[in-house]
Amino acid sequence: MFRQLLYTQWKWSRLVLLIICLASFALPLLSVQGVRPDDLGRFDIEQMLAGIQTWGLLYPILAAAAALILAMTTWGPDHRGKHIYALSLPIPRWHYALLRFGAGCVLLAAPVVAVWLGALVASAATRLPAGLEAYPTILAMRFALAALVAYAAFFAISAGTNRTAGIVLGVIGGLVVVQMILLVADTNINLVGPFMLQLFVWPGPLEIFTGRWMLIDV
Amino acid sequence: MSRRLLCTALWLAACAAPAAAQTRAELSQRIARLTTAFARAETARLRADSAARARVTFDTIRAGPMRVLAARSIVRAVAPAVDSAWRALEATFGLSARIVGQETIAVQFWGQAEGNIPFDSPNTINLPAAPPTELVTRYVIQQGSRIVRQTEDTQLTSWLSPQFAPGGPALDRLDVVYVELATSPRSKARSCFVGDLVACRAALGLAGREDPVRAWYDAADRRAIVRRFGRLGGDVGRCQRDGPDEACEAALRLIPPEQLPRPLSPAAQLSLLQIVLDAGGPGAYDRLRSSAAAKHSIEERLALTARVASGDSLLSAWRAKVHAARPHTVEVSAGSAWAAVLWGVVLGFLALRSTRWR
Amino acid sequence: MFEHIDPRSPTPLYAQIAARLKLAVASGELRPGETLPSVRQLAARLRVNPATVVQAYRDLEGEGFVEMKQGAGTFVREVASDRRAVERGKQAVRLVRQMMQEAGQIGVTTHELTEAIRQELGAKVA
Amino acid sequence: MSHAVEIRDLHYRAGKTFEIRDLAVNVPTGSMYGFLGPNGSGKTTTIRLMLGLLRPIKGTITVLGGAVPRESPRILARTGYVPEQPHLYTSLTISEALAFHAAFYPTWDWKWANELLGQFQLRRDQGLARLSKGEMGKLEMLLALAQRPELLVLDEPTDGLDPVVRRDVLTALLDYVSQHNATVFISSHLIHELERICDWVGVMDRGRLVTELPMHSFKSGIKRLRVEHAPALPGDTPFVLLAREGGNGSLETWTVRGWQAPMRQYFEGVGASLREIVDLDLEEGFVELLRTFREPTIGA
Repeated sequence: MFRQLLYTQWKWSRLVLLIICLASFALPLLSVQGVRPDDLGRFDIEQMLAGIQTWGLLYPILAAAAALILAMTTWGPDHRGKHIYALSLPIPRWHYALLRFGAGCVLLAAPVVAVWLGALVASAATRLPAGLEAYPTILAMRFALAALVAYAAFFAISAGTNRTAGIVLGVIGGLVVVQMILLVADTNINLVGPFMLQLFVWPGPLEIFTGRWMLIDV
Repeated sequence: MSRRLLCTALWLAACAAPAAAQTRAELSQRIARLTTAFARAETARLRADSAARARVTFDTIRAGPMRVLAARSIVRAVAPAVDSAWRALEATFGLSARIVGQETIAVQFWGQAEGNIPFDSPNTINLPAAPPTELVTRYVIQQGSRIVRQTEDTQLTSWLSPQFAPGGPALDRLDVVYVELATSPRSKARSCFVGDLVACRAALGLAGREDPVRAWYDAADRRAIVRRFGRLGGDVGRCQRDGPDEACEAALRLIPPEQLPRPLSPAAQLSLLQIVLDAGGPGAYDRLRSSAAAKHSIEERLALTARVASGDSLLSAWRAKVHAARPHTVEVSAGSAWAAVLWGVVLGFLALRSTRWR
Repeated sequence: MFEHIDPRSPTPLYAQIAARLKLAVASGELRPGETLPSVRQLAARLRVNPATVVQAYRDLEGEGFVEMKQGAGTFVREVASDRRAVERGKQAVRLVRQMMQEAGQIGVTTHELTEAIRQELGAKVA
Repeated sequence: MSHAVEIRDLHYRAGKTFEIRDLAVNVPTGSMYGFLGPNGSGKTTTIRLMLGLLRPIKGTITVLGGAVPRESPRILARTGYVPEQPHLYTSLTISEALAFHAAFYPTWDWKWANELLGQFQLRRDQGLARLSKGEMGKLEMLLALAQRPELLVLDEPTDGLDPVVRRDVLTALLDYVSQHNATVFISSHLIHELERICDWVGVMDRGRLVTELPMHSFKSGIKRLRVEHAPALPGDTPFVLLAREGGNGSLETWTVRGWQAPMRQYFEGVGASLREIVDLDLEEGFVELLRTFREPTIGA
């Protein structure tokens, strides 16, 4: 049963998954282009680290994009068929959603492995000055965790009914509007600020995205 | 303090002028005339202040030998800060902390009832209205340690960074020092990082009388520093245009030695000092000050204070400690990893419960 | 054989099938001992509910025209010739009744009807 | 006689426009139950409620002995469903769709599936997106049959298909039913087809069940009578008078329900004479029934 669900999901997303895997493999290689001694034979390390850091911003974006696209291809066909087929299958609904989620995670492993391989190749291919080290596996693990969180979030949103999605967006919209009014009335009560902050601080879901996405660092 | 800044500004202005037209003698004549004029203005100001001060009431807060003047309305706020400041000074400087009693410190808050009091004390701290106690403490400590360190011997003072004060910045941040060592473009810092103790000695400025332009940098460093100057003629221009190393050296000599950028930041020196004081235990700073008479090099004095056999073992101990403090910048902490997995499961579970299925 | 099975007629399908089979047996179309098509084949060919075919076969068995052997299928039984004559008589009576009903609907009196029959029979006899 | 499907006072509302109120349906096990009703009468909704695809507000639904929606997974495993609109993943090929479907049904029969593939002349590697309406209809039936269900719920399986495809689909269905004693619940507008194969009839209109009878008693029960000198007020009649139209002169046409032969004496009793009894086939009976069900009859 799981194999068939995985097969259908793979068939729906294989093209875009290939593109994502290529991007995931290429990203680490691109990020280490700047790691070269300058004309004086010296390593301008601040410059290199800054370069790697700017490249590093693409990892979370790629993880989120991969997760979003996978979640959409997971639920796309079911949405179009108004879930009749899924409902007529003889397994409880939570079981079906669980299998879909599992299949998505398995497919998500492809870009993660691609990033890992890209990072391994990149770190093997560059001569590092003393003091700097490459962290391919940690980068891949961080990428995997970020992708997992993003996939779970998008999976839940696209599995939810338009009603729940509407409610969630309504709440967020309401908060922003209230925040605007508060700003206009120049009281310095800040509703959205701390809430947003909590998202990115430790127990928050998006904390994994805020780490240092650096293939090479001190 | 301000006099010193004035001199350096004049020096820089002088060097910037075309070197062929001005000899060194003319330059020093002009500076002497300016400083005498400045001194005459200073004495006039002091006489005016003392007349105004007589009319205003203020108190003296005492903590150990320390005497702090403050207007009556702010005494209640300043007193606790003075106590904790004195405790910090005593903890770091040991007996030498008593020197702080030689001068009075004045504290004023912005907008205090008595208005601005022209204290005659050279250590006047002007703070914003109702500052937090830690802020008052920090400023009082800084003034206190400045008084104590005024009487340090020139060898120690020239080596020790002016920022050194109890509870000062980056005293125990070895990881920051590690990052600096690992990523510094200066060759001496890099070879120190790799393990060359001689480079560490030069980078930390412990090499005694040597000529900094040659000792602190190699050719590439010198060129890199000069390149950061503006577009100038003479030696600077030639060095910038990949001229011989001598041009870069000449360019650097134009800058007074104490203004030259050290291979390692004060944070590195402070971390070394911290290790010395910790190793030396109570009264370490006193021993450091008293060892001035024995004509040792600064390195030997530090080793003596830290009760360590030789400078090299001190440096290698320091280097080992820095390496041990390597920050795990990139690692995914177990906490955030588990949080991510947990969020994955929770959000996934949300999808399972979704009411989409009606 | 089952061209004019009409699902829309009021008589139920199983009765129509049974009557048609009885006619076939009576008229000798189905020789004794022959096997009837299986329920599955007949239902598929006529596109009727298999239960209908089963019921038709059971009626015929009730009236002694066929014999259902478990697993081997349904066989036409040896029917005495007078039974067949009686059966043919019943069919004739049914046809006449149907004709009279249709005549009543279109206003033909019984006299005109018998006149037409005699004429038709006369033409055939002559 | 146990029922494969039992629905008791079912109440369901979708939005404000449409409502099913205290519906009761009983489908005898092993029967072929024809489910008639005009468009928009709630047939598809009833079927979805029956399969647990929708949740009723009130009412109990028991299918194959299990309570829907609590035990619907186990029930759906023994039920073949052909929806009104094709509901399969169109991005798959036929063999992929089969493999996917088979993975969910333990009673799946590959031999029978391949046999049907041959019968229906469906090519395995054809993409579902490019199937014609007929081929898709055949595939849906194939999927439903190949899982050897005990209950087949067919929502207008052959509507809109050409006669050849309809014939293939029906023969396959009958072929299956004759081998396994399965219950078939079929909703359709092709009344002649239902007349042919169904032995039970249920009629639904505007969310309520009009009647539920064996096919034979449904058809024989509805007659059109030519009556002469009919009394103005029929009084209490042994049958249900559905409609009454004045024909030419004194000849009237009555449409009745629940007619039995001995009811002739009623006419002698009221001084009328029953000129003729016209039999109605399922379609006419259905139309008459619905026509009168919507506007209350004159007499009643």
